[in-house]
Amino acid sequence: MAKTPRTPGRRFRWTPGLLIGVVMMSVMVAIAVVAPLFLTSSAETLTANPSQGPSAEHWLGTDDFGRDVLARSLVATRLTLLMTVSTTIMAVVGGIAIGTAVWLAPAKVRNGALRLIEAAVAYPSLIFALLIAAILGQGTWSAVLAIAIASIPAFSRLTANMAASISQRNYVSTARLLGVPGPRIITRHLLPNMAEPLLILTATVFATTLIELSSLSFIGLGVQNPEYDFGRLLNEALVNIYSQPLQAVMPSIMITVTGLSAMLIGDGLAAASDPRGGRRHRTRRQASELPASLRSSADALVEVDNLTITAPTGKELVKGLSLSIRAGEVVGLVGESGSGKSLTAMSIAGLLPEELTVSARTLRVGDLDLLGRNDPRRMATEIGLVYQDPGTTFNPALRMGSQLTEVSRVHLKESRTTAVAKMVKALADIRITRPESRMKQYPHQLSGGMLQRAMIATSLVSDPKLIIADEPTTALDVTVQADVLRQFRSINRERGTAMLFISHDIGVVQALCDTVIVMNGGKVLERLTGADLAKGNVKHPYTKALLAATPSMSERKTELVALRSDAFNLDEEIEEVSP
Amino acid sequence: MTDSNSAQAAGSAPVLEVKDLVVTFGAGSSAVTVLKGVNASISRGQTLGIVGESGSGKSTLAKAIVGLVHASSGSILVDGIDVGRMTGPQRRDMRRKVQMIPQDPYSSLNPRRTIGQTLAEAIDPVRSSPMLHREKIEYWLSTIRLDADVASRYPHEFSGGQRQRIAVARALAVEPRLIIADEITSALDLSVQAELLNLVGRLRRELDLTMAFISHDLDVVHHVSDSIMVLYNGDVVEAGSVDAVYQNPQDPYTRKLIDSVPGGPGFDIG
Amino acid sequence: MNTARSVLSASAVAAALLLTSCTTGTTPSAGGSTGPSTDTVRTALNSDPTTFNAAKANAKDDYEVARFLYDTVVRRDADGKFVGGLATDWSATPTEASLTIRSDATCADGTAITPSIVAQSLNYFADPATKNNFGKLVFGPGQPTITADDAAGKVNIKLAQPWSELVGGLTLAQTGIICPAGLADLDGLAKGSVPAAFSGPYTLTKASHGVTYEMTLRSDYKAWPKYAKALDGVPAKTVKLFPGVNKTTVANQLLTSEMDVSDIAPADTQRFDGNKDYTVSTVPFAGIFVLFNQRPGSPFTDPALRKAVAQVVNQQAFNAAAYAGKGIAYNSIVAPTVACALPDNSKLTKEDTAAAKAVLEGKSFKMVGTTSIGPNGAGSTYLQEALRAAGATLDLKLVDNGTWATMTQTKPETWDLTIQGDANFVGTVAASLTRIAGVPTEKGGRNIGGAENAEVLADISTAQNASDNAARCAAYTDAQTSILADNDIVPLVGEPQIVVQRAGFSIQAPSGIVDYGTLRITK
Amino acid sequence: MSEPVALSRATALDNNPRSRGPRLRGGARNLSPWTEYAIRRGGGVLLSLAILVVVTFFMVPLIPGDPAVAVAGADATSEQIDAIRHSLGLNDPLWLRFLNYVGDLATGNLGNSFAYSTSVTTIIATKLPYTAELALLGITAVLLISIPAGMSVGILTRGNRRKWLDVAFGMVTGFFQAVPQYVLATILVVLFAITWRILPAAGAATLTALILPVVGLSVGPICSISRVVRRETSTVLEQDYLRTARGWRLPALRLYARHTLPNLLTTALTLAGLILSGMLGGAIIIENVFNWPGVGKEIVTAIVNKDYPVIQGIILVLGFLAIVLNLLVDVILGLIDPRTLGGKRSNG
Repeated sequence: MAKTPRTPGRRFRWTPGLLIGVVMMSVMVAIAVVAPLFLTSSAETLTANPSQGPSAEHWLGTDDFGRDVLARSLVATRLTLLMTVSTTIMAVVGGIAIGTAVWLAPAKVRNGALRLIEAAVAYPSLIFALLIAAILGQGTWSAVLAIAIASIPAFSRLTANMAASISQRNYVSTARLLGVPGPRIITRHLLPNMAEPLLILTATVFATTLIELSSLSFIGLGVQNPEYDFGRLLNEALVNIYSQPLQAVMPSIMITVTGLSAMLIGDGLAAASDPRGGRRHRTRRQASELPASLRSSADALVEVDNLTITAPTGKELVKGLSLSIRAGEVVGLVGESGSGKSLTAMSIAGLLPEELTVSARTLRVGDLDLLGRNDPRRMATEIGLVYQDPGTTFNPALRMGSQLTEVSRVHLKESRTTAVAKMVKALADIRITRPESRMKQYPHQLSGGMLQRAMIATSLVSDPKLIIADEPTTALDVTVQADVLRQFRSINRERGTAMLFISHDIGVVQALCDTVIVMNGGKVLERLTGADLAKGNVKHPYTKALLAATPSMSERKTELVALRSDAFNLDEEIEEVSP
Repeated sequence: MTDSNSAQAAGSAPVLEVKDLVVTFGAGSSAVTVLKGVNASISRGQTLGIVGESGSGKSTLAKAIVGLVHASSGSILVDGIDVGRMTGPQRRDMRRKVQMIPQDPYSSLNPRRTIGQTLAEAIDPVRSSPMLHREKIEYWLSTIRLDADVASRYPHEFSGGQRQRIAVARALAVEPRLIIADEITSALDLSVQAELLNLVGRLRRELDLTMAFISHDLDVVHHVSDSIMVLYNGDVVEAGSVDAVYQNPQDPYTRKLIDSVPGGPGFDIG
Repeated sequence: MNTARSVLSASAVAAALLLTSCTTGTTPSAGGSTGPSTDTVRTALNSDPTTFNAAKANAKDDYEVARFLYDTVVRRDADGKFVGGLATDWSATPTEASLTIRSDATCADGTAITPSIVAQSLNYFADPATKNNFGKLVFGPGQPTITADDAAGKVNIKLAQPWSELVGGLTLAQTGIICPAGLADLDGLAKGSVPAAFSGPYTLTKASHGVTYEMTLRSDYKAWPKYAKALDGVPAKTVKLFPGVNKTTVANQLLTSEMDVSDIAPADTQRFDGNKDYTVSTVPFAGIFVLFNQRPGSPFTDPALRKAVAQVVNQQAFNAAAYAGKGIAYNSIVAPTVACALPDNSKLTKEDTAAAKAVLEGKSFKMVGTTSIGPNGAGSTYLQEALRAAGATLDLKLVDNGTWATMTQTKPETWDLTIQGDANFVGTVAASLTRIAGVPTEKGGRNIGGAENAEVLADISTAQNASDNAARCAAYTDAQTSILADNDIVPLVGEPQIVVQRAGFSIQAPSGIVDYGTLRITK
Repeated sequence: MSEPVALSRATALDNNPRSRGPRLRGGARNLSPWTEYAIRRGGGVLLSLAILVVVTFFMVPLIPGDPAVAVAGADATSEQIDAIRHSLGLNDPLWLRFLNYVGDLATGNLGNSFAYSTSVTTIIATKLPYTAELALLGITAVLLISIPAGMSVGILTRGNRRKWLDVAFGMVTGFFQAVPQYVLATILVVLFAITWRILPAAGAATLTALILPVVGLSVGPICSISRVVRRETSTVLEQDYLRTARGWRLPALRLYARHTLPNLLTTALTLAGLILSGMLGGAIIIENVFNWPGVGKEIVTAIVNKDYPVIQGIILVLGFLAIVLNLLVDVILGLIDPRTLGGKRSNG
């Protein structure tokens, strides 16, 4: 089942970078506020001591007009920040206005406008700014306007992209159905949900704007006397860089620190808004000495004894689970989201997310001890894997053929030709039409059912002892699902491959599996045969409730039994953990 | 085409009538026809189940009915009025008559708006202050068995099933003539699905809802619908009352579909 | 994947090929970073020459290259003396002149340079249709009559009105003699693509816009001027000119031996101080002065205000701000080296900030300035700051040269005062005076201040008619005194042209004007 | 200069692996995706070019200053200026000049420079190779350094390992991105040319003269792209298909080079295209500091000279290059990842 991360409501995370950025920026803002109050006279009064080196009176010397270099650098902070902020605001507001207005426009206008924006983005912005600045004439505000206008295309494209992706969300189309006027859709639904990325982008725009404004000043088109910003100070200083290098030091530091702090803030905000961030990874797996709660048989192909999987938060996601699979046996794991069934399967496959901690008394497949390091070749050839969503399990950038033959070529050391020929035959065996041309196609050109069958075919190439299939039919249409299930059935019959089959669908599990294990809350609740399950011959109240909650076309139930996990003596956590 | 066999008030015009609906995307050589002349009708108080596999056009049909997709030809009549012939303000009014409950509980609610704001917007799209509509919000929350203080909370504080219930409440709050439920249970766990299906069933009885219920899950459609329509590749291959179609499917595709349902009587994987 | 890979590698190969072709195209046959071969001189130009037609040379770079390509009839020597170029001898009165042309000079294609050819070229230069800006500086007002007497080997010039500075004018690079092949193909002449047009020691052998220009020494050239003190060294076989070089970068390149001779920025002079591997010579290039708009409506029709501005100005402070203190102090509108210039600064308005403040407090003026005076227009910035200190507000528009020229020449309503740079190519008092006292721009003249000064013009006329130096200088002194007393202008300093020569290379500036014809390799 | 950085963030933000646009199954349409793509993009290119020409032509004359005055020089009389204005065709109405310009463009003629006795085509043909040389080397350096660097850091810090490396990487790249190009370039000259004398200070005369300008030009983009690549790497490493590849127990090199790299290229190349077109036009500062005879410097001079045809010509050529590059990048992306042909670029 697709799990969408729940974005808001996470606690804000302070990363070291963000902290440094905010501190540096606060210092800059403080300088901008305070410096002009105290230093303006020494920064702007002409004295008879031009172009002097550092002294007690002038720490960094004086400029060509005899003004204190340090004071000027500090006082310039205010104008620089004001200009950068104004430019950023103009670019951001303009960009947002265009980017969202484009979204409101009819499709044809929108496509044309997007093409134009794209072309404008491709255009070198410095040249564009230069032209605008030349037209507007030199000066603070024309520089601000020039850079702002030149930054608008990029920003509006990003806004349009974001608006496009958010406008695909259901709440936006619902709002349209409710008759909410366009502008209100923007203010209520689009902008609030773009706020976070927009804020990050704004920090980046701030940093680049700072540099671009100073570049314009460097070319002589920016701030004019008597005003001065970092760019103009640098422009003046670089003329004397060899005679008076100190003059350039302070503005350089100031501009770099300001830019860096904006960038760090942007990075920090991005990291804070990244749902993947903030995890700790712990990969150490220690054997547990806890007693087994349910027995597992030692002569089985797969033996899991007292498996516990712990989240970085310390929460136990799987709690002392034990199971075993005999050679040739099909074992089904059934349960709802969060029951721990996928985690169990992935820990047997050795593919758990790294931040999870695994402990078990025994965790083995054949003679492969999954608690230790194993020969990758044996892991790849002895365990076949089939995943849930065939649309995402294949690499979109690679052709099918090269992906499907990876195991053959890497681990079985087969030549490319042999591997391809073998795979083509395997595909033909599972009734995939035109197997040769399928091998040359990309995943997106194949249907989900075809991809899933190809995945099964490639997992069989090395003749594995065990296939682990994690919800392999959930993303498939019902007729295709039946097809794929037949495939699994015939593999098991013909090759005697053992299977661990995970599903949330009781109907699927009861049809395919010899043994069915019902899980909830990270624990095994009941173990029964597929036949018993089909007959409704179940004992655990949870399993019973599960059956009662399932609508069926065989019988019309007036009311389904609403199944509440808290009715059973289990952990009632509904939090989803994606493997 | 679909005629309910239940004992409904005779003579009342169908709430929804779809006639020869064709929807084509793109133009020229790259044109793809997604719906190829679909006919359907739903009478007041009835629920039509629409089943089909991916690519069958069932979601496009839903979007066409609510007006998110333009019909290439054919007509869609709501309360006997052709939606396609309407002009600006009329159409906006019409839009509110048909409401859709979307599939994904996580993207169906704006994460930055409280439940109260979301419902208030459904009640009045322009003046949408929750304060103005407090009573109504409380009423609709009570119909989906949520407390009134829920109105000040944000979507992320709710589970998937609860969100889907809120989405139902939002659709109801518009007091539409017709509700289109597009795969509303497909993202939910069994237990939550049961709860939602029960809610829908109860509301149908209590509020006399008219619904189109779209799903790929034949079990679910069977559970909620009065009549059913099977779409395959843009065509209606079979339509009729639920019992008739499930027990005695006429079209080979319908048969195959029903036989593919795990746990069903015809299911066999050898 | 295969297609993708092959396309990627193909484009990489294409890029590599493009790169090699670029680099091989620019790698010089000789040199590299190991230093110059001894027969090549590398120097910088401000920007690309706009034309290779000497008669239409406007910009500094134009006439710098013209020096290599075209010979003038007369040349300057040290101490304001003249020395023969194409002419071996000459005689001049205020109204006419006669030049004896040497017989051994040839054009680059071997054509002998006869008096007819010289006269034809000078006639082309003087023709109003040629539309050059220098004709009047050379021949004075009115159209001259120029005739040749091939038999006598003479060219005769008759002036329309008395003009005593003809000989000086004929040293200008713009009067360089263009051979007939050039006059027959004016387009080619402008592009520099007619080698036979050249009369000077070099021909243009490579012109790559914005990249490099190459001059090659003619093997048959003999018409070198005979300076009183012969020049050391030998002329370079090849001269490479790099246009558009940032001045600070030039200084870097001189220090890293990537450049041999070049102008540098004043601020960079101290990098060469005390370095025996470099010779630095400074000459005044252009007079810099404050110029007032004296048209009706401008506040500076009021002499008191002009005086107050003059009282604010401090030459040293301006010098420090604009030219790192390397500017040459001016006593008048012209450089002290110009004949008849005022000998001391006694005629300048004395600095008196207190008095100025009383007049200027609270006043507000519009100023237009060019970014080319001082680094980033620091010259104008100085004036703005100085007036600000005196309580006046100066609304300064700092613009590039082209915009400055447009504003000052065609939009007098947009400015009250400006800082003018006055390059006095002929080195006469009259050349500078006519700029500020002559016909205003709106009447077709070149006086941007708009104050037509009949008194000064009369003085100039007197000077031009004068037959002896003393009388001429008396008239000029009178004129200079008058404009300074009126504060029509406020002299600041002379913009220095600072030429750095790496050991082994030299260039001369006879009479204070850098002459690229004197470039020599001395090692 | 700005876009790469701004975009970098967006690509990270826009990344929504679950949202896939409508896809067409193989064989569902008559035309090959490439033909369709060519038709769709061709129209876009023509539209962009048309707008570029119109906007450029009418914007440039808004620059203050009279070209005739600028050409005439300081000592020209108004009569001379009028004559020049006439000969430059500046007395004609703007629409007529536009028609003439478009007519000339159709024959590949960009007009003649006002200031110099040469055609705009010659000027651009002389100078563009220098800029292109710098830009191509620059972008090569950027790709060769930033992709491995970003990937390595992304891999080393996966799953929040080595926090210190993440912080250090952010600080170092952020720092070099925040140093203005002219300051960096000046420092390079002071150190390598003036103090240590190991590289030329300026000029385009020798191969070694390329080194400093290329470094000055590419340090910023290297930092910005390696940050993007680092971010993208950690996104790709979380994808289902990488779990699939891990399930096949592929060796590390194969896992990262074959299964991770191609998925980063979409973003990296898109940005590289933008940076390359930015470098073609935006190398003004580097060209200034290193006296590199490129088009950026030419356009600054042309603005001072009010040389309309040169300004228009350079802007047009750079715009044309930008559009072509954009297209080229998309075509390369189409070869690497055919999904992008569908009209939606996966990274937006």
